[in-house]
Amino acid sequence: MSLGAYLAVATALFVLGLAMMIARRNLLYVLMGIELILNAANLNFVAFARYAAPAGGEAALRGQVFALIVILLAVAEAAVALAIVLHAYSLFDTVRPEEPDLLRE
Amino acid sequence: MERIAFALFAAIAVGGGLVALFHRSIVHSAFALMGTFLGISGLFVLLGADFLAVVQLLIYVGGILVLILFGLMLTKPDPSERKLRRVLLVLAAVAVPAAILVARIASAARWAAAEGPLPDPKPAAREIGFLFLLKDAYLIPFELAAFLLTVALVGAVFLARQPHPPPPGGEDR
Amino acid sequence: MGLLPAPLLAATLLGAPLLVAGGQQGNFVTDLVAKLSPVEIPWPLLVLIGALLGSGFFLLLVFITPYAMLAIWAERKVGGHIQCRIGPKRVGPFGLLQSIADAIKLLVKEDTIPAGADKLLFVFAPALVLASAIAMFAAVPFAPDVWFTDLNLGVFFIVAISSLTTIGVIMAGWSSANKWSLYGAMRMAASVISYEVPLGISLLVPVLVSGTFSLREAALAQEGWGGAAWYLFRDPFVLPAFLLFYTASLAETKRAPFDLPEAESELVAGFHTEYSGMRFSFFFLEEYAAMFVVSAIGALYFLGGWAFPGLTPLVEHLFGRGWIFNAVAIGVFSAKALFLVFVMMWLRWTLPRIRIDQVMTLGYKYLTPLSLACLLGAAAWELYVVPLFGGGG
Amino acid sequence: MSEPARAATAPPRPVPPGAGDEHWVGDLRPGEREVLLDVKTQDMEINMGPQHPSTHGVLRVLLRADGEIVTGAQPHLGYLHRCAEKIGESVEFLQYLPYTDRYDYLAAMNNNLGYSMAVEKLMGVEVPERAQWIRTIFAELNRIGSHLISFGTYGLDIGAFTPFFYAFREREWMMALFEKVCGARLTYSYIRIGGVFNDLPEGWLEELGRFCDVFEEKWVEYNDLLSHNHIFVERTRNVGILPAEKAIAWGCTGPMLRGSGVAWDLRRDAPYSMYPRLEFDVCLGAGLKGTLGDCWDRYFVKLLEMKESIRILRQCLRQIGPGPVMADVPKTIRVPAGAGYVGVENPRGELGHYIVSDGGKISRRCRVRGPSFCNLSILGEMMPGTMLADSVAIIGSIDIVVGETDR
Repeated sequence: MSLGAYLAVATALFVLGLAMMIARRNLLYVLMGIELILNAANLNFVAFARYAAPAGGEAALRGQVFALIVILLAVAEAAVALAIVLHAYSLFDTVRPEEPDLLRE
Repeated sequence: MERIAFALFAAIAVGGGLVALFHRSIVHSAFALMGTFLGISGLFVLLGADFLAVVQLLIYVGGILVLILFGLMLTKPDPSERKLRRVLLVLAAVAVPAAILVARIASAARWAAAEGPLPDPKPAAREIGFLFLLKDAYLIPFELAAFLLTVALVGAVFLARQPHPPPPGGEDR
Repeated sequence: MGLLPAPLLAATLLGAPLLVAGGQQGNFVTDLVAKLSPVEIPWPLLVLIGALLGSGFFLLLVFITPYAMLAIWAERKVGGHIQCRIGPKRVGPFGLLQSIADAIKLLVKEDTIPAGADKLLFVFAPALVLASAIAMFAAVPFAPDVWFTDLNLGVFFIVAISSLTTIGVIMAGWSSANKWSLYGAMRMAASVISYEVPLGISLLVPVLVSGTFSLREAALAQEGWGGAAWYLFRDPFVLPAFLLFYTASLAETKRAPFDLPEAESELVAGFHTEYSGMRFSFFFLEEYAAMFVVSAIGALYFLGGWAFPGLTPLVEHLFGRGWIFNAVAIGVFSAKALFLVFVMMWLRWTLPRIRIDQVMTLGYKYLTPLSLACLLGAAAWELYVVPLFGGGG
Repeated sequence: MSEPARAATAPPRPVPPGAGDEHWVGDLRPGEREVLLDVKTQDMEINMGPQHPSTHGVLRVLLRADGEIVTGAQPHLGYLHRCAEKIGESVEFLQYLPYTDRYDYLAAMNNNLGYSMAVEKLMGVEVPERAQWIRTIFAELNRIGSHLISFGTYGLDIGAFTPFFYAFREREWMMALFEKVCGARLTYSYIRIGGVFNDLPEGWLEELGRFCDVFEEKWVEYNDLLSHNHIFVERTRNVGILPAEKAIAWGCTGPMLRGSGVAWDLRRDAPYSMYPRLEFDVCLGAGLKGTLGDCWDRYFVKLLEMKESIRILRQCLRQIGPGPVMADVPKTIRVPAGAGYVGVENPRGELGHYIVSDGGKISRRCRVRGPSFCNLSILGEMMPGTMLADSVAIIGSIDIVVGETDR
C-alpha cells in the first residue's frame, strides 16, 4: 500500500469530523467530530513514521509515540468535554452548541 | 492481499464516519463511530503499530465511546436535529475530492523509501516503553501526560458537579 | 435469517487485526494452508485465510459451542448440588445432553423482535457480543505448542476486546426499547468502566513480574519442578493482585455477585429481556466464553499455566516436549481454568447480589487503590528485594 | 381524589432538600449525594409487574425513577381479584370455607381458623379441647411454612438462589405432615366450623416432634446462609426504614409492625384458641444490624418467629390429650342474626373476618381484613428515595401474598 492511500483515508476522516463539528446541532456531535479529527491525525502520524523509516528503529516509533500522546490527550479532552456538555445541559437545558450565549448579553 | 485488508479497514473507517455524520439518530452515529475506531485500529495493524492498535481499541471503543454513550443517555437530543443542514452535503461533497487530491499529492511527493513493499513490522510495545522511560527522549512528555490526566480527572469531576448548591425546595428536578 | 453471517463477518473483522498483530507466525490453520499450497502465499493472505477459517468458523463451531454447552450443563449440575437438588439428569447420561436439547430448543424458537425496537442494532448487538467472545478466545494459548494465535500483546488484546462486549450490551439494551433493558445496559456500562481499571492494574502485576504481555511466554516462564515458579508465590503482592483480578473479572463477566446487568429479581432479565431464541443464546455463549477467558488468564498468569509440580516436569523428562507433553499441558491448563470457572459458579449460587452503589464503592474505593498498592509493591519488590536473592530482572 | 390512572398525571413527588435524609439509603456523605443527584435527568416511569420476578405474583407497581433512584411508587392491585367477599355473601357458611384457603394460600390453615372462629363466635359453639390443640398446632406449623417461603423468596429478591431451596426442603416435610392429616398440600380446609375435619393419624405427633428437632438445627443453617451474610446485611440494613409511629398509623400488622419494635401480637394481646395456655415471646425487631425497622429487622423477626413457633409446638405436644375433635354442629349451618369480628394472627399480620348474619344459611356480609393488603398500602410511602434494587428488597420485606391483597 502506498502512503497516499493512508493519507486519503485520514483526509476523508478529517473532513467528516470537521463536517460533524460544524453541521450537527449537538454538543456531543462536536465531541465525536473532535475524536474523528484526532484519529485522522493519528493515522497520519503513524503512516508517515512507517514510511519514513521502513527499517524500524527509534525513528519508526516516533510517530507511534506521538500518536499515543495524542490518544492520552483525547482521553483527557473527552472526559472534560463530556463534563462541560453535561454542565451546559444542566444550566441551559439544551445540547445545542449555539444556545449558551451568556457572554453576549 | 494487503490491499484487500486495507480496503476493508478503510471502508469500515470511512463508512462508519459517513454514517456517523449523516444518520439522524445520534445513538446510531455513536455506534457507527465504533466502526471508524475499529477500522482505524485495523489500519494501525497494517502499519505495524500493533500496540497502538490495541490501545486504540481499549481507549476509544472501551472508554471514550462508552463515555459518549453515557452522555447521550444523560442528555435530551435536540428535535431540530431531524433535518440535516445543507452544509453537511456540501462538506461531504468536499471530503471525497479532497481525499483524492491529498492522495495524489502524497503519492506525487518523493517521500523517502516509500516505494516498494515494506519489511514486516516488529512488535513495538517494549520499544515504546523503553522510549518513554529509559531513553530520556520522551520522559517529560510522559510525565506531562500523566499530570494532564490527573488534572483532567479532577477537573471533569469538578465540572460535572452541580454549579450551585440547590436552593432549598426549589429544585426543578 | 441473515443472522449467521453477522458473527462471522464480525469475527473476520476482529480476527484479521488479531492475526496480523501476531506477526507471520500464524496459527495452525495458516500453517496447514501454507504447507499444502504449491506456491508461496504472501502472509497477509494467509492471515486473512486464518482469520476467516480459524477465528470465525473454527473457534465458534469447534471449540466455544461445546465448551459453553458443557459449562452450562456444569453450572446447572453445580447449582443443583449446592441447592440439595440433582440437576439435569434425564437427557443423556447424567443429563449431559441437556445443553444440546436446550440449544435445539433455542434454535427452533421463534425469533422475535419487539415492535418498538431498533431492528438494525437489535440484530447486530448479539453478533458483536459473540464476535468479541470469539476474538477473546482466539488469544488464549492452551499448551506450549497449541494455540490459535500467539499474540505478543495477548492479555492486553483480551482486555481491549472485552470492551467490545460492553458496547454490544449497551447496544442490546438500548435497541430493545425496554426500560429494564436500558437499565441493564447502563449498569453494565457503569460497572465495566469502573472495574476495567482495577482489572487492568492488577493484571499489570504479573505483567511486571514476567515482563511480557504474551500469555504463552508468561506461562512458559512458570514451568519448573516445584510450584515455586508460579507467579502466585513469587512475591507477597501477586496473591492479593490475583484476588483483586478475580473479583474484578467477576464484574467484567457480569457474574454474581456482580450480575447487576441481568439481575433477574430487579431487572427481569436486564439487557437481554427482549431477546429470544438464537440471539439470546449468543449472549449466553458470550457469558460462558468470557468466564473461561478470564479464568484462563488467571490460570496462565497467576497459577502457573500448564505447569504442575511433579507432573509436567516428569512428563517432559520422560517424553520430551512432544505431543504427549502438549496433551498433558492442555489437561493441566484446562483443569486450572475450569477450576476457576467452577469457583465462579460456586459464588453465583452462594452469594446475594450487591447493589449498584455498593458496586461502585467497592470498585473505586477499595479495588482500585488496592490494586495500585499491589502494583507499586510488586515493582518495589522486583527492584529491591529480588536482586538480594541474586535474581535477575 | 380519585387515584390517577398513571403516575404521570400525579404531580411529581418533590424530593425534599437534602434528598430526604431519613429515606436515604446507605451512608452517602453530602458530597457523594450531590454527585449522584446533580446531573439533570428526566424521571422515567417503569411498570414493575404485573409480570415481574420479584413482585411475588401479579402485583403491579408503577415506579417513577430517576436513574437508579426511585422517586415515586404506586401499587396497582386487582390482577388476582376473585371476588372472595362477594362469594362469601352468596354461598353457605361451610361452602365458603374452601375459599378462605385461597386468599393467603401460603397460610391456608390460619385462614380457615380465622373464618371458623368468626362463625363459631356468632353461633356460640364451644370447640372441644383436642380440636383447639390441633388447631393451634396447625396454625403454628403453617406459620413456619409461610415464613419459610418468605425467607426463601427474600433471598431470591436479594439475589441469593440457594436459601430458597433449603427452605423448600423443610417446607416439603411440613407439607407432607399436612398431607397425612388432610390429604391436601396447599389448600387444606382442614379446620372446620366447630373443630377440625378429622383426628390426627397414628404416630403423627411423634413425627412432628422429630420435625421440631430437625428444624431447630436447620434454623441455625438459615442464619449462617443468609441472615449474617455480609452482602445480605449490607443490602437490607438501613433500607426501607419504617418507624414505629408510622407503622401504627398505616395499620401495619404482623412482622411488619413487630419489625419496627412494636410489641403487638394477637396471640398474646387478644388471645384465642389455646394460646392463653402457652408460653411464648413476641419477637421484635431490635435494630441489630442497622436502624430499627429496616428490612433486615422485618426479615429477622420472621426467622425468630419460626423458632418461637417450634417452642409453641413443643408445648402443644406436651399438653395435647385425647378427646373429640368436632363440636356438635349441624350439617347445614344457620347462624343466628348478629354481627361479629374476629381477628387472628396470621403469619403476615392480622387477618380479620367481619361477618353479618340475618339468621339464614348465607351471611349477609363477609368482610375480610387482609394483612398483606394493609401492609402493602405503605409501599408508596416507603419507596421514594430508595434505589431500584432497594425497592425489590422493600417489596420482599413487606412479604405480600397477592392472593390476599386482591382476594
